[in-house]
Amino acid sequence: MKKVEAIIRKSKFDEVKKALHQIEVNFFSYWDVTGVGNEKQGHVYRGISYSTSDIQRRYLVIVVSDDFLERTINVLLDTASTGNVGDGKIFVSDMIEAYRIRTKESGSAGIN
Amino acid sequence: MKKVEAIIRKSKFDEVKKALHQIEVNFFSYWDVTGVGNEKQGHVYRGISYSTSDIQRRYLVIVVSDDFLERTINVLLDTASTGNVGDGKIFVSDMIEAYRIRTKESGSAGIN
Amino acid sequence: MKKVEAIIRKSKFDEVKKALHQIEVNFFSYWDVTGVGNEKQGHVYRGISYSTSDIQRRYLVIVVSDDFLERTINVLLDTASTGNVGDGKIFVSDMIEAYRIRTKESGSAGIN
Amino acid sequence: MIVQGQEAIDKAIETINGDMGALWITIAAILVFFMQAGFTLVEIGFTRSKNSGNIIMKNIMDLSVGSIMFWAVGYAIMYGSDLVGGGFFRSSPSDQGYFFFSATDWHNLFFQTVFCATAATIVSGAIAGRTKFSTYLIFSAILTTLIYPIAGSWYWPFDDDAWLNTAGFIDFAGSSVVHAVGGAAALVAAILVGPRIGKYVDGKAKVIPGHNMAFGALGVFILWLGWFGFNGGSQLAWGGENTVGAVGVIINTNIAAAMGAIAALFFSWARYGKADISMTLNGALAGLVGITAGCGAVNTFGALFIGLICGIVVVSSIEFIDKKLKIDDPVGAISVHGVCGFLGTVLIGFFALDGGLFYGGGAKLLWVQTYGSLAYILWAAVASFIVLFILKKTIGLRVSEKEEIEGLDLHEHGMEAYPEHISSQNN
Amino acid sequence: MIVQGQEAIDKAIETINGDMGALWITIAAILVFFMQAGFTLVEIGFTRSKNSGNIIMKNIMDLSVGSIMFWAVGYAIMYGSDLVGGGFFRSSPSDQGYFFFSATDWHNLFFQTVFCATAATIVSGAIAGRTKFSTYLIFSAILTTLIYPIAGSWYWPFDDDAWLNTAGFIDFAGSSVVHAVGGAAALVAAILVGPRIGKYVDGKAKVIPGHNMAFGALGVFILWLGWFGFNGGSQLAWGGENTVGAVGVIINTNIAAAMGAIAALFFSWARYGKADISMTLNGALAGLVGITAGCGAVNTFGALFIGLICGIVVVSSIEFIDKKLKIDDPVGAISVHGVCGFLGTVLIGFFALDGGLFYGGGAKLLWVQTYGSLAYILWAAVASFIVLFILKKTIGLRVSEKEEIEGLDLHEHGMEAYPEHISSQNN
Amino acid sequence: MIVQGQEAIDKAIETINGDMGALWITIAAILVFFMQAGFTLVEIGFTRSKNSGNIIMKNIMDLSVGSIMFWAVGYAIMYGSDLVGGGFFRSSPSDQGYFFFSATDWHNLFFQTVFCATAATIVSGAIAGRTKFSTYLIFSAILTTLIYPIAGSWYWPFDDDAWLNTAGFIDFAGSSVVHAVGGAAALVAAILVGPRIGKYVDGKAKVIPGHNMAFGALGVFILWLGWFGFNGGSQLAWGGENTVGAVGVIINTNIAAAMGAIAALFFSWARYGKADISMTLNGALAGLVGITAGCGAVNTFGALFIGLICGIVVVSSIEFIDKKLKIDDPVGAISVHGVCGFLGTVLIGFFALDGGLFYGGGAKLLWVQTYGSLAYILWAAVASFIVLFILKKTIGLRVSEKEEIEGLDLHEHGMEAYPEHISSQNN
Ligand SMILES: Nc1ncnc2c1ncn2[C@@H]1O[C@H](COP(=O)(O)OP(=O)(O)O)[C@@H](O)[C@H]1O
Ligand SMILES: Nc1ncnc2c1ncn2[C@@H]1O[C@H](COP(=O)(O)OP(=O)(O)O)[C@@H](O)[C@H]1O
Ligand SMILES: Nc1ncnc2c1ncn2[C@@H]1O[C@H](COP(=O)(O)OP(=O)(O)O)[C@@H](O)[C@H]1O
Repeated sequence: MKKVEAIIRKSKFDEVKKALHQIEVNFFSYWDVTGVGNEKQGHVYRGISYSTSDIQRRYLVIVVSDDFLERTINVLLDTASTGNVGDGKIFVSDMIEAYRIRTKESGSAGIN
Repeated sequence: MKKVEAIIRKSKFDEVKKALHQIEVNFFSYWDVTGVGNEKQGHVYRGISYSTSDIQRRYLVIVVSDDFLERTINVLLDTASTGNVGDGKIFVSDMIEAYRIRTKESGSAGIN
Repeated sequence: MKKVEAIIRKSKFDEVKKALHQIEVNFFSYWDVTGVGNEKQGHVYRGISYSTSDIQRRYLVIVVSDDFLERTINVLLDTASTGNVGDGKIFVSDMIEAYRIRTKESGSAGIN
Repeated sequence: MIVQGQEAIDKAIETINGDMGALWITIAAILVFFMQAGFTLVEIGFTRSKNSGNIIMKNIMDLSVGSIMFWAVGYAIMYGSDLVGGGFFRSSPSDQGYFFFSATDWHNLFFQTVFCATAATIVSGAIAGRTKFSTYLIFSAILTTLIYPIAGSWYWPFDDDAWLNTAGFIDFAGSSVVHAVGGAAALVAAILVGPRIGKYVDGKAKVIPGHNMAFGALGVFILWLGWFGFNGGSQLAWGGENTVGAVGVIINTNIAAAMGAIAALFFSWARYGKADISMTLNGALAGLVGITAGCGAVNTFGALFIGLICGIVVVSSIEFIDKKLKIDDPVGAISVHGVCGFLGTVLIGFFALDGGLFYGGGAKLLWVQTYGSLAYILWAAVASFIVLFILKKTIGLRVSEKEEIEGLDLHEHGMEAYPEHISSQNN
Repeated sequence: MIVQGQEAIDKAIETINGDMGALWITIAAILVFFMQAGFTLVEIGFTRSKNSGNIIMKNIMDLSVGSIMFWAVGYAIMYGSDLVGGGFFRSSPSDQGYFFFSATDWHNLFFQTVFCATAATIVSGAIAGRTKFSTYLIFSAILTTLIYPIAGSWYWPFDDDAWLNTAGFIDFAGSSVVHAVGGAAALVAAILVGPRIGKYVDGKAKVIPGHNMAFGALGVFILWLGWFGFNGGSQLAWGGENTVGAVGVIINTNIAAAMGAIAALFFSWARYGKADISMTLNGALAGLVGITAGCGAVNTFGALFIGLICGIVVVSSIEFIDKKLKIDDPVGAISVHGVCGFLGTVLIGFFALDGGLFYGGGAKLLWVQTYGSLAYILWAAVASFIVLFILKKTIGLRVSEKEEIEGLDLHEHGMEAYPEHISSQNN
Repeated sequence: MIVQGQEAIDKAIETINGDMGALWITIAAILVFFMQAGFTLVEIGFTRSKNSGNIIMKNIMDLSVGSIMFWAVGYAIMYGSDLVGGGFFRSSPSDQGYFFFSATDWHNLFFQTVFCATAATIVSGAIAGRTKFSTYLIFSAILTTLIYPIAGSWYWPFDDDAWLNTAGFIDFAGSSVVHAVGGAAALVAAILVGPRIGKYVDGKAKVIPGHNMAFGALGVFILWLGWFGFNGGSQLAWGGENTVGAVGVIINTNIAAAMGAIAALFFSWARYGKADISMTLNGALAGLVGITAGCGAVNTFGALFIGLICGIVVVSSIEFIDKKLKIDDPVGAISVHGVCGFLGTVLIGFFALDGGLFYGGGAKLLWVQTYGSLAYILWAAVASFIVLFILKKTIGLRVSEKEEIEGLDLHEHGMEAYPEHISSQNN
C-alpha cells in the first residue's frame, strides 16, 4: 500500500480529478495549501509592488494499493503538468495499514 | 512510533475527540479537507440539481507510540462510525522520529 | 529522502521561513491546522468563559534529501521555539520517491 | 377679511404640515424597512455559517409574507372599528366593511407594515439553527396576520376603543407592542423548539460562537440607523411642535443606544475580564429597545438612565437565560427585545416627565405601564404557545438531527451559503 | 383683495410644494444611489471569490464614469430640444445651446444620474468573471453617454417630441427605459463575451456556485430599499395628490417585491424540491423590476399579480437561458432586468386601471406597451452589439484563459479580495 | 390689509421652511450617522482579520462615547458665547449658563453629534492593529469632548466671536474642521504608537494586505452615501435658494467623488501597472474629503478639478507616507482626511467663484484658507500630542508584542471575529 501526495495547481484540479476517475482511482482527499518553491507571483498593494513565492496550491492525498501506484503517478504527471515553473510535486511513501471506518475492514479493502 | 491519519465526518469530531481524551491521547492536529469517495451529496443551485462526491471531512493526524496504536485505532473505528457510506478511513504509517520544539526532546518524549 | 512535518506557532512562521531560506531549503508546503495539546487559550463569549486546547497552528511539509535532514531539523528547533508550552512538534518519516511534475524528473531532482 | 385670510393661511399650513408629515413617515418607514437587513446580519453573524442561508430565507420571508398578510388582513384587524371580548378583538375589520383593506392612507399602511415585519423577525433569531423552515413560515404568517395586529389594536389606533390607550398606557413606538410581543413569542418558541445540539452538554452551557462579528456589527449599525425611523417616525407628524418632538425623540434614541453600549461594555468587561464584543453590540440594541416606549415621554437624562439600566440588565439577562434557565437563544433576542422591551415600558413609570414617579407623578403610571406590558407579554406568549404547540404536534418544529448537524442550508435549501469557505466548525 | 390673498397663498403653496418635491426627489436619488452598493453585493455574492475585486471596480467605475459622462453629455442628449431621425435623436443637446450642460435643476440631474448608473451596472453582472476591465470601462462609458440617454429621450422628457410619450406609452420608473435596456445590453454582452470556462462541459450546464449568500442577501435588501426611491421618486413631486401618488407607488413596489419573492420561493421549491435561496432573492428583484413600469398605473391587486407573474417567470427564464440557450449569466441579470422589465411593461396593458385590458380598456394600451418595450430592447441590443462587436475585433472582450482561471483580481488588479481566505474553489 | 396678508404668508413660509430645513438636517444627520458603519467596514476590510473585532469596538465606542460627551460637554464648548485666549476657547459653555447643555435645537445637536463622532473615528483607522483599547477609549473621549469642539468653535457658530468666520475662512462642511483635524490627530497618533510588527523590515515597507475588499468597498459606498448628508446637510436649511444650494452641493460632492475615483484609478494604473482596488476606493474618499470645504463655493467644474487633484495626490501621499516617512497607516486615513482635507480647503482659494484666484479674486482668500487650515492641523496635532504623550508615559499606547501578534481580538476581547475562518495570515 502506498500513499501518494501530490501538490498541484488549483487550476489543474478538475482535469486531474477526471483523469483519476478514468483509471478508477475514485478515492482521495484534498485541501488547499500554500506552496513555497520556484514560481513567483507578482502583486501590487497600495503602492508597493512585490513578488511572492507563496502560492496557493492543492494538496491531494491518495492511498493506493501497490499495483495502482504506477498508473496513478503517470496520470498525475500527465494531467497536472503545464510545462511552466510551479507545476508541483508528487511524493510517494509507504503505508502500513488502512481501515474503512464504516465496516472496520482493513488491508486493501480499507482503501477504497 | 506510528502516524495515524484519520479522515472522519465533521459531525463525529466532538465524539471522537472526547473518546481520544479518555484513552489519554491528548495530542493531535486536525484540519478540514474535501473527500472524494463513495458518498454522494445532493445540491440544487439556480435550477440545476447535481450530486457531488466532494464532501467536507475532517483530517486528523495523531502520532502515537507503538503501544498506543491499537487502542487509538479502536477508539477511532468505534466512535467515528455511523454505519453509513462516508464514514471515512484510517491510515497507519511509520514515523522515524519526533521532536518537541520547546524542549528539543526527541523519541517518545517528543510525541506528547 | 525524508519527509519533515513541523507543527509550529503561526506567529513564528515568518522567522522559520527566513531561516529555512538561509540554509537553502527553498521548497515546502504549508497550511493551517488546529492543534490539540498541552497549551490552553482563554476565551469569553456572551457570559461564558472557557479555555480551549484547540489552537490554530501552522503545518509545514518539507521533503528533503537525507543530507539536508539534520540542518533542517536544527533550524526548525531553533527558530520555532519560544520556550513556552505550545511550541509544537517535528515529525520525520521516510519518503520513497519524489517527482517534479513539470519535468517528470524523480529522485532528489524531484525534491526542489 | 384678514381673519379670513389667516384662516386660509392656517388651512394651507395644515395641508402642508400633513404633506410634510407624510414625507417624514414615509422616509421613517423606509428606514424601518432597512432594519430587516440589520436583523438578518445580526442573526447571521451571531450563529454558525452552516445556517446562514436559512436565516436569510427566514428574514426575507418575514418581510414578504408579513407585507402581504398585514396589508390583506392585519391592518384591518388592527384599525377596524367595533370591538368584542372586552376590547380584545376588533370585529369589523375595517370601516369600509370588507376584509381586504384598501386604505388610501398609504404612508400609515407602509409604516405599520414594516413594524409588523419587525415583530415577526425577532422570533427568527431566537430559534435559529434548528427550526424547520416550513413550520417557521406558517408561524410567521400567523404572527403577522393575527398575533401582532391584535396586540397593536389595543393601543395604536389611539381611539376610545383601544383599551390600553384609554387606560393611559404609554408606549410611544412599541417597546411592548412590538418588542416585548416579539420577545415573548421568541421565548415560547425557543423553549418549545429546544436548544441546538451541543449547546448543553451534561447540564452545562457550551459556547457556540457566532461566525462573523463584522456582519453582526454592520447589522447593529443598520438597526441603530433604522431605529431613528422607528422611534422618530412614530411621532406620526412633522411641522411645528411635531418637528421638535420627532427630533427630540431621535436624540433620546441615540443617547439611550450609546449609553446602553457603554454600560454593557463596562459591565461585561468588569464581569468577564474582557471587553466583550457581542455583549456591547447587544447593549446598544438593549438601549434602543428600552427607549422605544419612552422616547417621547422622558427627557435626555431619562434616556441616559434607561440606556444605562437596559445595557446592564441585558448582559445579566443573557447570562441568566443561557446558564440558569438553559434556554438557547443564539442572538439574545429574548433578553434584548423581551426583557428590555418590558423594562423600557415600565421605566416610563419612573422617568416620564408627566406622571413619572421620579417627577412626582405617583405610582399610577407605573402600575398602568406594568400591567399593560404584562398584558402584551401574556398575549404573545399564550397565542404563540397555542400555535407552536399545534405545529409541534402536527408537522413538527425541528429538523432531524442529521439535518441540524450538517446544516439547514444543505438540507432545507440544497446549498451552502459560503461554498468556497473551508470552515473549522465541528459540524 | 381676498382673491388676491388666495392667489398669494396658492403661489406660496406651489413654491413650498416645489421645495418639498425637490426634497423628496433628492432623498429618493440618494436611495437610488445606494442601489450601486446593492448591485455590487449581489454580484459579488453570486460569483466566485477570485473575481470579487474586479466586480467592485466595475461597479465603482459604472457610478463614477456614469456620473461624469451623464452630467457632461448624457443629460443634454436626454433632455435637449430639437429632434432628428423621426424623434430618434435630439440634435441640440441643450436649451442653452452648448454641449456641457449646466442645469440648475440639480435635483433632477442627480436623480437622472443615479438612474443612468443603474442601467450601466446591470450589464456588469451578466458578464462577470471573464471580461477585460479596460473593455468594460469603455462600454460602460458609451452606455452612460449615449445608449441610455437616447433611450431616455424617447419618453422621459415628457414633451411632445418624445415619441413614446406621445404614443401613450406608460413606464413610470423605467421597467423598459432602464431595466429592459440594461437587460438587453446584458444579453448581447453575455453572448458576445461567451460563457465562463467550466460553465458548459460537454454541452451540459454546470453549477458555479456564488461564494457568499450573505452578501447576496444584503445586496437584495439594499436594492429593495433603493427601489422605494427609484419608483417613489419617479413621482417627481410631493404634496397634495402627489403625496398619495408617491406613497401608493411605494406600497405597490413593496407588495410586488414581496409577492415576487414568495412566488419564486414556492415555484422553485415545488420544482427542485428545495427552498432555493438565490432564486428567492432573484424573485424579489423580479417583482421590483416588474412593478417599476406600472407602479403608478395599477392598484395594489395589480401589483400583487405582477409580482406573482414575475416571480414565477424569472425562475423559468433563468433556467431556460442557462440550460437551453446556454448563455452564461452568473447573476440572472438578463432574466431579472431584461425579461421582467419587458414583462412588467407589457402587463400594464392588462392591469392599468386606466386603459388596461382587464379594466375594459381594450387592447390599444397593450399594443403600445408591447411595441414600446420592444423598441427599447431592440435599440439597446443593436447599439450594444455594434459597440461590443467593434471592441471584440479591436482590443478584445475577454481576458486570457490563464487570467480567467487564476482570477481577474490577481491579474487585472494585482491582488486578492480576501487574501487570508483559503478558498476551496477549484481555480 | 393685503400687505398684512402678505406678511402673514411670509411668516408662514418662514415657519414651514424652518420645518423643512429641520427635516432635511435630521435626514442628513441620519445619513452621516450611517458613515460610522462605513468607516468600520473600510477599516475592517483594509486590515487583518485578527483585529476586526477590535475595530468594531473602537468604532461603536467612538459613536457611543462621542454621542454622550458631545451632548454633555462638547456642544456647549462649541457654541458657548464668551471667548478667552484671543478667541481660542469659549469660556461660558452655553447661553443657559450651565455645563450640561439642554438645547432645544435638537436637529442641530444631532447633526453636530454625528459630525463629532466622524472626527473621532478617523483616528481609529490609522492606529489599527496595535493600540490598547482602553487607551484608545480615553483618547477618543477627549477628542470628542475637547479637541474637536474647540476646533468647531473657531468657525461653525458663524458668529462674530468665531475668529476664522470673521476672517472670511470658507469650510462649508469641514474639510479642515472635521477631516484635517481628524487626519492630524491620526498622524500624531500613528507616529506615537509606531508601526505594526512586520510592517517595516530592514528599513523596507512591507505589505500587510487588508483581509476583505468587499467590506472595504461596501464601506466606501456607505461613506459616499453618507457624504450627501454630510455636505448637503451643511446647508443647514431647505426651501427656496437653500434647496438649490443644498442639491448643488450634492452634485458637486458626487462629481468630486467620481472624479477622485477615476483619477486614482488611472494614476495608480499607470504607476503600478495594475488597476489598484484599494487606491481607487481611497480616491473616491479623497474626492469626497476634498470637496467638503468647497462644495458650496465652487461650481461643478471646480468640483471636477478638486476631485481630480485629490484623487492623484492621495495616491502619491499614501505611497510617500508609507515608504518614505515610514508611518504605518493601514487605511490611509492621514492621506485621505489629513492631506486631502488640507488640500480641499486651500483649493477653494483657487476655485471659489467668489474670491478664488482663478476667478479673479486675488490671493487673499487663498491666504486665509491656508492659514486657517494650518491652524486646525496645528491645534489638532499639538492637542493630540499632549494627550497621547501623557497616555504613553502612563498607561501606554500599545498592546504587548504577543497580543499584537496573536491578535487584539483574542487578547483584548477574548474571542475571534470569524472563529470558523481558517486564515492564512502569518500571525
Ligand atoms: N521539497 C518539497 N517539499 C514540500 N513541498 C514542495 C517541495 N518542493 C516543492 N513543493 C511544492 O510544490 C510547489 C511547486 O514547486 P515549484 O518549485 O514552484 O515548481 P516546480 O516544481 O515546477 O519547479 C511548491 O509551491 C510547493 O508547494
Ligand atoms: N484511498 C483514499 N485515499 C485518501 N482518502 C480516502 C481514500 N479513500 C477514502 N478516502 C476519504 O474517506 C472519505 C470517505 O470515504 P467514502 O468512500 O465516501 O466512504 P466509505 O469509506 O464509508 O466507503 C472520502 O471522502 C475521502 O476523504
Ligand atoms: N502526537 C501528536 N500528533 C500530532 N500533532 C501533535 C502531537 N503532539 C502535539 N501535536 C501538535 O503540536 C501542538 C503543540 O503541542 P503542545 O502539547 O500544545 O505544546 P508542547 O509541544 O510545547 O508541549 C499541538 O497543538 C498539536 O497541533
